[in-house]
Amino acid sequence: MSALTWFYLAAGGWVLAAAAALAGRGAPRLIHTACVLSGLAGAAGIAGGASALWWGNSRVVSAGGSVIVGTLQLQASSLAGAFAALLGLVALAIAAYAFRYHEAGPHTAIYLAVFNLACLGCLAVLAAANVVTFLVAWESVALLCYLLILRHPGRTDVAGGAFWFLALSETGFVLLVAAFVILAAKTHSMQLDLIATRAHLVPAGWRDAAYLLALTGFGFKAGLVPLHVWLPEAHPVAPADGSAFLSGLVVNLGAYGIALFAFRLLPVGPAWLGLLTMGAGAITAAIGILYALNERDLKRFLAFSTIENTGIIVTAFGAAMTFGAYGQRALWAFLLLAGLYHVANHGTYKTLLFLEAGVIEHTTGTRDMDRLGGLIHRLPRSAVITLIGTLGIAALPPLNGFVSEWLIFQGLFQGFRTGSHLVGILIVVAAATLGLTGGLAIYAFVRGYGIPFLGMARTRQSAEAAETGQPVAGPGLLAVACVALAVGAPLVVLALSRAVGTVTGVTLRPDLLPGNLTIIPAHTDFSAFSPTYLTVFLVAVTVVPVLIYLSGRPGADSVTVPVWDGGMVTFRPRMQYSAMTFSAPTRVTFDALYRPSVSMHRASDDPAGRSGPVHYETEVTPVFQRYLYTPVVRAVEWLADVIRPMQSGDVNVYLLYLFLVILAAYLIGAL
Amino acid sequence: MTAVRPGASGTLAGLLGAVSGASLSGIGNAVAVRLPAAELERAAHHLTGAGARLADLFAAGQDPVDLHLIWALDGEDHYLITQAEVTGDQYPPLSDIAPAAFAEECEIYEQFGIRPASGKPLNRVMLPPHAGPDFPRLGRQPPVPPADLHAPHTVGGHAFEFPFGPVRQVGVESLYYGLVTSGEEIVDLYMFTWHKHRGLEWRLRGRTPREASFHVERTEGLSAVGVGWAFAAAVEAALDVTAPAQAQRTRAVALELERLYNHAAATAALCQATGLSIGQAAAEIALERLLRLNAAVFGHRYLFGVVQPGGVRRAPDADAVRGGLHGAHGELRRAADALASTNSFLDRLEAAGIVTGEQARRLGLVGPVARASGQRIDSRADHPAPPYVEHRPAVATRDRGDVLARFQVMHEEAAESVRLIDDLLEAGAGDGTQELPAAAGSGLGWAETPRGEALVFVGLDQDGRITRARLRPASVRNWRGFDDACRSQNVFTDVPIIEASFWLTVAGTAR
Amino acid sequence: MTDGDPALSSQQDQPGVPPPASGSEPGPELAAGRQLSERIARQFGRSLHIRTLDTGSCAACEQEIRLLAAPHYDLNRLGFFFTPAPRHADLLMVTGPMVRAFDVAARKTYEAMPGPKIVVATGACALGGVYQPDAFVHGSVAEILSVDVWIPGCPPSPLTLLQGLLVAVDRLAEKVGGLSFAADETQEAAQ
Amino acid sequence: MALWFLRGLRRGVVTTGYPARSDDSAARLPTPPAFRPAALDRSTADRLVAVCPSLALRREADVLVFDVGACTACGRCQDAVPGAAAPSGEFELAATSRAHLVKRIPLLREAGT
Repeated sequence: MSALTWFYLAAGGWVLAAAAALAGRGAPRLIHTACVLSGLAGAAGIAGGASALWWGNSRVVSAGGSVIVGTLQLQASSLAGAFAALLGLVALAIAAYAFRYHEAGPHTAIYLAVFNLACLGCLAVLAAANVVTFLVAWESVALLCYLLILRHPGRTDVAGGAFWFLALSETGFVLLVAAFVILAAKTHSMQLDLIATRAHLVPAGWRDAAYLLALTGFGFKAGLVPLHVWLPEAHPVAPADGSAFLSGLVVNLGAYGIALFAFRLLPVGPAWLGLLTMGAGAITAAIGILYALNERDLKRFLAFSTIENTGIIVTAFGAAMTFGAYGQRALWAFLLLAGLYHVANHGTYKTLLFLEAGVIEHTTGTRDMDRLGGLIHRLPRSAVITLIGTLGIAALPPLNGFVSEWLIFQGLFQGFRTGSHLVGILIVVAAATLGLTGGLAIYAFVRGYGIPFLGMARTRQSAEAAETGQPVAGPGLLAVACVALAVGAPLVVLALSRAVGTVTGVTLRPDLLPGNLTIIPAHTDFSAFSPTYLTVFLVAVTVVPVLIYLSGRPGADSVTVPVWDGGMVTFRPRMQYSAMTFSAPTRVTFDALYRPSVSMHRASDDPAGRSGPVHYETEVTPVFQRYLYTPVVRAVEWLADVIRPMQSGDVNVYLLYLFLVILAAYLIGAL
Repeated sequence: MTAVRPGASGTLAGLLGAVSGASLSGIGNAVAVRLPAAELERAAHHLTGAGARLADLFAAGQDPVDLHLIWALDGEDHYLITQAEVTGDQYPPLSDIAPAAFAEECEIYEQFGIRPASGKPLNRVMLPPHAGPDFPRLGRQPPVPPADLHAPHTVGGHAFEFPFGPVRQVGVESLYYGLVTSGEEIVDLYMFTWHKHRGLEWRLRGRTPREASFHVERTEGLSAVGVGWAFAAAVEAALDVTAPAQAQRTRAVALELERLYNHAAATAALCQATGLSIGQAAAEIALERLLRLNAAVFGHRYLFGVVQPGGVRRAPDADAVRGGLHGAHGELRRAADALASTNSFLDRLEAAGIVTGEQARRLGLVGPVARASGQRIDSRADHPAPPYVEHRPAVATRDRGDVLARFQVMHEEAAESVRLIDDLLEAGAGDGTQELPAAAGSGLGWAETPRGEALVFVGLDQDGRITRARLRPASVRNWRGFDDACRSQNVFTDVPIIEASFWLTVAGTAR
Repeated sequence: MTDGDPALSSQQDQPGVPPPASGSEPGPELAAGRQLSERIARQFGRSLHIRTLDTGSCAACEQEIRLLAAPHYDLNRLGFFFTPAPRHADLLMVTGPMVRAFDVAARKTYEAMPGPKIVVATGACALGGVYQPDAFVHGSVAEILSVDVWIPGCPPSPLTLLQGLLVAVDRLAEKVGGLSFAADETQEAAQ
Repeated sequence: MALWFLRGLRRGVVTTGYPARSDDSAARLPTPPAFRPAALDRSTADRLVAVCPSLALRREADVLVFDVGACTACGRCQDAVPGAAAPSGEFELAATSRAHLVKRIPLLREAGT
């Protein structure tokens, strides 16, 4: 079966799932059915994506259409293949998760219907073969996600978070339309393939403008700093699977868009575009992780780490474009491959982490890390699954995050192969920034895992949390995927190299995979490694000593005594590091960025007041909201006030407006 | 020690004018004013207004309990004791007027079961949590057990408590403190010391002064002479005995030797806290030489058994002093000079553990800590007892109130001590003891220990046995400035440095 | 009096060792102490780690113990080291009359140490000299911990402490057992 | 640090030779008394016991029991009964048995009976 056929199956599955959910008005059985259908559709999506990766672009299928609206045109392109497979995986995991997570009911029915349609929309975006189809699908995804976030409209901040999302994606949409219009006008075609083949017709200035518009437009969705503010607002208020979908897929659609423009539609641009993209990515990565470090809310924390990962992906793309501009076609293709790999990894573990965050919130009733603690004893299964995801996202071997980030670094280290020293230095600087980001990411996730799961429970809820029917299948599947993406790295690289081959026309395969399980990135004389052997080795290194210890040692001569506590105290939960105190050193080191504020007052300073309560708080200034967006919002409001007088409400005036507009359009046409 | 002429004191006259029903008497060398309990509050207001320093507050007797407030009139060369009998279980809240009194209010509550009329919760400072009704006390068991100190709970997540001790570094006393930190800076700090309380004041009852002095100088081993002298002076005041002049000079020699070795030890501890082990070694060489000098001069490295009520038991070996003192002090001075030019050391001291003069005054701090905060308090100069009447010390002060200021004050004092010892030996220091009559009486004694003013109040019954002995070493006062010093913009690695610069003992405050 | 003289060390189990004043039995404890210190000497060679424990001392003993590490005495040259962590400690130096409020901490510290471990009662308070047993103090460390070595003195000078440590690891013969503290006998011995 | 290095060189070594060689600073240390049985009868023994502040002395019939472990070398006994006791000069007092620190000193007969 061709990739497109799989896509049809998936689409059908999601439509049916939506229908089933709605039909039953949220009857448990039909919810169940809906989830099963949605899962099957996801599986089909995986298959479709995989075959698209493998067999390359399919033919373009057109349906219906008219001169004005344009036609519906679909195509399974190999660039979209990776994203489609990821979409399938995410949908499958969420389907396995949702029916346990949501209590049955009409709201759930609507929610699931919206969710399945959103999946459909994403698939449409990925399969769109012409501009109109793409834009319509894109817009529908935006609206459907807006509804997803509004699952619990009653709760505080939900409306606000959803609005941040909608406002920013609409702003982005306008820019996208502009970008596409430029391309369509200059290549006289609405079809992506033709645009790609006629890209040389686009004058340089227009091409750069189109790319910048697209970068910004998709950047809103992908969460490039400073366009990222919707993520930390929308993710916490969305239901767990909703935010998992947002971070695992929707954000990656932004990356897809950028890749679409950078590699398929406008293959090789000037170097400065690449450097610009790379810089934006590097800054995004660093700032994302730095803000993640000072979040106490689990989901806001994960949202910021999503921003960081987007940054890493975009950095890879940008570096690829730079190399392309300097004619390093192998590196150009290779970094695209590495970026796509990271997309797949990030989608997997970020979905996993959001789903588990949902489990924690569900069982303990809070997302505040400083109210959790000791969950490893209460939720062992979640603890194991989350640990896998955490190791992955912290890019520690032998998990998948390490593989892709290592590949990206290997690419960036080739910076010296561009002719220009300056560019080489810039690329290395970007690599250094990613290095800092990687280190901080480990710090952040030691904190993000240690505070909630290790130590003592800080509140009664977290002390009494229990594993009763929390969904395990979904996150478990993703955990398996994380391991598979690491252990099976050579296979993944092989598949991706075929896809990249179709996109760029560069065949990486023989250089890249000489042996079966070894990868030689970028340049044969530079470096090589084998994630598979590494995994085997690391597992052996950790397990064998334990076995020796257990076997070689008689149990008798070791005694167990209580933890040394200095003599008299009994440990209390308040005597352990909390999320905010753990990250205190960063607030000191990067205070220029955080501008931390400390508020503290004591009941009284008399010796008598000493044992009285002390109020102490330290907060981090939300720089971008305060110094960038608040002014913008004010400006918009001012503008609205200014143009209100136009809205007189008199029909004749509006007719006059219409007349003037048509007149203007006519005159422009005539000139 | 000469009794002070009552009328001589302007503050006293003012007090007598301010309160009604006051009756004047002389307790040995101090002036005592007995007031009705109702007048206590007004008297406290008046005295604090007149700049008197509430040096101590304690209770004695049982039904009624007899409150003693000891006021230091630092400007007027004498102490003023205001007494009031408290019937019932409440007395006017004094710590609202003189905040320094709070710890004593807590102690009185634990020991006598009476509390200030203010509703503020009283903390556990002395007796251990397991102290039940049959636990030995000076008075009655409090109706409600005192509150345990604990970390503030409203810091949720933004700071956490760092439990430390009581078993902590090697070779230091047991002390527990809970450090509340935001990960870097110190938000709050509290400590308890009841696990070292040996019930000394309870122990001394019914003993003769001579017997008691054995335990008195083991109250705070590092100021055996200072506390021992204060006790001896109290007994002598109570019995109106005067120690021979050469014995008093011997006491002073011993006291200044004690100051020397304590300041050397504090310097060594500072170096250890700042991780400057080579400086520590230098200071410890000086310290060991000073201790050996003590052994050579008085036959004991820590000068135990030199002072006894009525006089001294040993005469200093003047040749040993002349032979060793300047060499040993030179060792210390060279070490201090080298430290003063070691930036890595000074950087840790500067602006660390600041105690403002205001804090020092409100908390009633004494000794080098207060002097480093610009408080010119030195009982050798303010309340000179022989031999300090003719051998006046120059008081060293600083204004910054940080660790460096304490370091400098200590070393100025050390030099001054050497000068005093030379003068005292010049004037002639020998042994000699007055016999103590077995008679009733009560008296106040004081001495400037290396940590500051130590106060002892003694009450004797007619056959000369102790009915109430109040021991107040300087550590009792200065620990209450420690948490403020730690909270003043310090990161928690500064705490050991601040502790070393205070150079207090837990034994002294727990006694 | 040369140190480590076997003749002296042989004197210490002389006939007619009187029954002890305090409640501790001599024979088994002595034997246990000897065996233990031999094991220590064998097992730790020239590296033994010391943890101190203050159970209500007057701070003088602590000062003397700190001076053990000072240049004049430098206990590291003999293979002794201070360690703040009882987990790493082989020897516990206990000062003070064992305040009852400190029982818990004392037991915890002792339990936190890995075996084999020696307890050294340090200073007159710890040996039952200064404080009588009462509601505040036990009056002697032996009430709570099984003591292996006793170091008298108020406070014991660093030299005495050094000798005590060496006795503890059995590298210096115990000597006091052979002394009578009756003056003129020693004078006769001298003539 | 160079400054400290030079100071150290100038300062030289101060470390004691103990236990390999004897240390003369030991001569200055306070040491527990050695009693002279020749000067001890029951009454003097009782005076000594009375004056001892640290529970180190005790009389059992005709024997003065001296607990070296409890002794603080305060010297009160030497002051109280001149000639009955003198500093023993012993500073190597550590024992592995509490019993070794308890000395029994016989008293003269004639005074008591």
